[in-house]
Amino acid sequence: MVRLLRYGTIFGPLKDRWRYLYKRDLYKRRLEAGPEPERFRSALINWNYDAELYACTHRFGEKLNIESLRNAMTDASFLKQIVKQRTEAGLAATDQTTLAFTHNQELAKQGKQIAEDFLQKALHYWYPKFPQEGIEAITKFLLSESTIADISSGLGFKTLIRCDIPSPRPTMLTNALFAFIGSINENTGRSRAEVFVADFILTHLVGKDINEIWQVKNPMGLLTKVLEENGRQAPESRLIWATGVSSVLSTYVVGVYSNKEFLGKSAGATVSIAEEMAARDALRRLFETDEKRAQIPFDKLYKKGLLLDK
Amino acid sequence: MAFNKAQQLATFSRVWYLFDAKWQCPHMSGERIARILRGEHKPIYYPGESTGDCVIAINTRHVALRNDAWRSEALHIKREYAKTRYDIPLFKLHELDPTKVLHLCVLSCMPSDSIRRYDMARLYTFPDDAVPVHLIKNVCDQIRGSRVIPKRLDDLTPNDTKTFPQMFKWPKELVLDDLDRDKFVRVVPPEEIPKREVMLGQRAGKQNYWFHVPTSRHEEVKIN
Amino acid sequence: MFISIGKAEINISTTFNVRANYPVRKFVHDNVHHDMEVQQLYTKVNNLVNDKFHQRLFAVIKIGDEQRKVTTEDIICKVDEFHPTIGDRIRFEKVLLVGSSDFTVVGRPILNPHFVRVEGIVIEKTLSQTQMEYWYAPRKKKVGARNYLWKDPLTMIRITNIELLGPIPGTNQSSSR
Amino acid sequence: MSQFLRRITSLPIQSIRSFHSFDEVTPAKYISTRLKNGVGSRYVCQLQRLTIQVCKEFRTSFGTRDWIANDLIKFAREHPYVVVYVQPRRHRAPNLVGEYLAGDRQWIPLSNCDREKVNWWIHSLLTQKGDPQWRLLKQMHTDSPSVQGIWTPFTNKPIDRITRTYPDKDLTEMEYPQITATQQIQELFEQQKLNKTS
Repeated sequence: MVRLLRYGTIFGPLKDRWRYLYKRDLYKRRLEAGPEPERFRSALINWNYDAELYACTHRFGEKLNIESLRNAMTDASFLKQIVKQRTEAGLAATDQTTLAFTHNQELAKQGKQIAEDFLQKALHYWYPKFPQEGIEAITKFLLSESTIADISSGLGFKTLIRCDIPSPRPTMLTNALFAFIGSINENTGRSRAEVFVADFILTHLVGKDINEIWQVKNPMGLLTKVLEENGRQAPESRLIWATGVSSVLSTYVVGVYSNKEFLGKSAGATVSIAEEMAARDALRRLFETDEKRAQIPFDKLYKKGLLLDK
Repeated sequence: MAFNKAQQLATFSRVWYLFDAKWQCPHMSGERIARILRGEHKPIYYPGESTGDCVIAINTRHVALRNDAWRSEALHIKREYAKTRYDIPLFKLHELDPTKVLHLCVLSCMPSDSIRRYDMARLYTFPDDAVPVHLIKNVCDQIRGSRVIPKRLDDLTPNDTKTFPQMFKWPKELVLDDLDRDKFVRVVPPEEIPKREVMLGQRAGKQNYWFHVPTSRHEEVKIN
Repeated sequence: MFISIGKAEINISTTFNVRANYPVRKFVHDNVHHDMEVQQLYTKVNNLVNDKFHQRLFAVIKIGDEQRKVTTEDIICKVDEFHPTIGDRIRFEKVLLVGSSDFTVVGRPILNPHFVRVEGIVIEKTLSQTQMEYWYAPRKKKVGARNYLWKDPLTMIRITNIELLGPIPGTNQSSSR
Repeated sequence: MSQFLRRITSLPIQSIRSFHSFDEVTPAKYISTRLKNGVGSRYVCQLQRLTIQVCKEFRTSFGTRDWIANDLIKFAREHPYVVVYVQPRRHRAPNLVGEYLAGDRQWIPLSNCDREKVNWWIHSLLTQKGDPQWRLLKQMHTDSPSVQGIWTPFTNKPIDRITRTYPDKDLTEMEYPQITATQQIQELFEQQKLNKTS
């Protein structure tokens, strides 16, 4: 099979000169004009907001009525925009008719409160030995704006939220998700809302390590404090292994013991790093949050009936 | 530092071994050292990756070879140019460089691919116990020998020979060798010792000892 | 059956280690079933089994004649045809091995379904990348070379649950006797 | 609808030139899901919107027209979580655009596909995550790779190594020395003595 050698460009093999020049010109114009301005998804033809909301109610298996979902999805900036448009259109502020829908601030507050309580309860139930500051740090991380913004954009709220700019800002995304939780709470009840939080916010911890989310500044100090509370002696660190001490790839394995009982060990490039990591490992084993810990039973939290009574 | 980083450091750490080659067979210990240098003793071994460990071999001067391997085995260096074809017997090589014998054994046990050079660079051989301090500090484990260290005859105490059980009785009329050979020793005058004629050409590499060293075939070495 | 506790391995079916040409110390002497020490082992392992909260279990599963080591919350990919669609929950029958950080139970060849339950849910069914196979037959006039393109259907399954439903089979009878 | 085996796929624009056959160089990814899908108690279908552009007259969209006439209602009722838009475009080729929750879009031309194949493509969009056609670097994905602890060179080593000073005397012998001939003879001798005395 003889293949002709032809000139080629990113547009494919060069067949006609005029076509190549035409395409090159188009390409240059495009670069001058710059990227297309961002547009609202609702500006396109194939867009029907009611159908989208209807689908959204069915997507997560929550039975919501469309109106509450519409409220959850409208942002304060959207209302401001409407009022501004009306004043420009000459309507006085007084006789502007009240809108059928309201913005989602209150629902967001409700939702955030529900999520916070539930997360504290769930984490405290599954990691009883974990200190309170750690649980607060984890809930703060889970309810932080960036995490919640990722979650809500992953749930498809990016196009559903009604706001003044095409792509909603993280604050709008977080308000929308919390408002969604609030609307679930209104429609079907708190337990259903908590199951939603468990399924989408708590599962964010799946790939993450609890002990790294809660950054402990001085692990050895915390370890001594914890051991005193348990009535054990202060921790001592011993060198268990040292290979290649004078070489570049040096490895020290340091173990932490209290009264000759093993607490934890870890490796490090230098003795100080190894000791610090050993202290963290000891903390991890004391709080029982290391790898061999079972995973959080996201769907069985209620079946175990442990959260209801609290 | 994250837990998984500490775990990775521990898993891929380079362990330093010490090997006491006194009385050990270089071939058998060479296999073990080659395996450790390549890292095949680790479950995380992967041919592309260099997961090998470092080995410090000491006392290579006191390596033990089987039978008359010192005399009969030789290091064959074949080069295309003339006069560089050498057959150095191991005892001569040992005089030149006491660490070379073990080094060559490990080299032969390694598969001859491109990373062999780098794996061999992780082998440190020392003729005696004298090891630099910064190397002996790195050591964290020791490779065990591959053979039972025999007891030399002159180490035997008379008590051992007495307590050793008598297997059978010598017949009465047996005569042990009672010939006193020192009487028949004759000091060879220097002029009688055959001089080494300088031979060029094909024999040059082979003819450098006054006794015949059949490197290829196994023959009795005639020492006069 | 072979139960290994941490470092000490109890080889119930004692076999002489053929490979080692030196006398291997027997870990467990022959009439082992009713010995007191092994009873404690059985009870200890069964207690570990009941303690569901703190033990992350892992299992070795055979799916589409491939064996996979799975824990909960991890995703395995089955290559060829797989009937269940997205959202279907599956229970894996061929479980070869179950274990946690303290014990490992090895089935010969598979474990009793009443003892172990491994469940998963189908997350995604996609097509793999376009794979090409090049075929060349010399001295053929019409078609000497052929490119054969295809895409395999892939199924992603997330393991949702690994549970031990009862004490280890074979250990409770001997303790009750 | 179950996805039966489709090994030979006549991809609409599958020309050899566009196919990149060097395995190492093709773009590859690890397995991942959106938002830990499937971990909690529910599974969220990732397809949000489905737009079908069809021409009422042209022969190329005959399959698409059949599908819309016969299967569209059943499909919409079965999957209420997917919004389906049908766009009649005069004298244009039929297309299928799937928009996913995370914002990805997938475009599949349906020209000359019959009703069964259109149905197959729609269900392949339905069950996808949004970005197919990646080479998988690994066939599985785990967040907790090891439960019993990852091997380190120190796991199976006795702990007293750090206390020893090297070169160590008792570490030079063989671990399981074979019984030499002299030891066997001495053992036989002791046994003989024992038998004689007992």
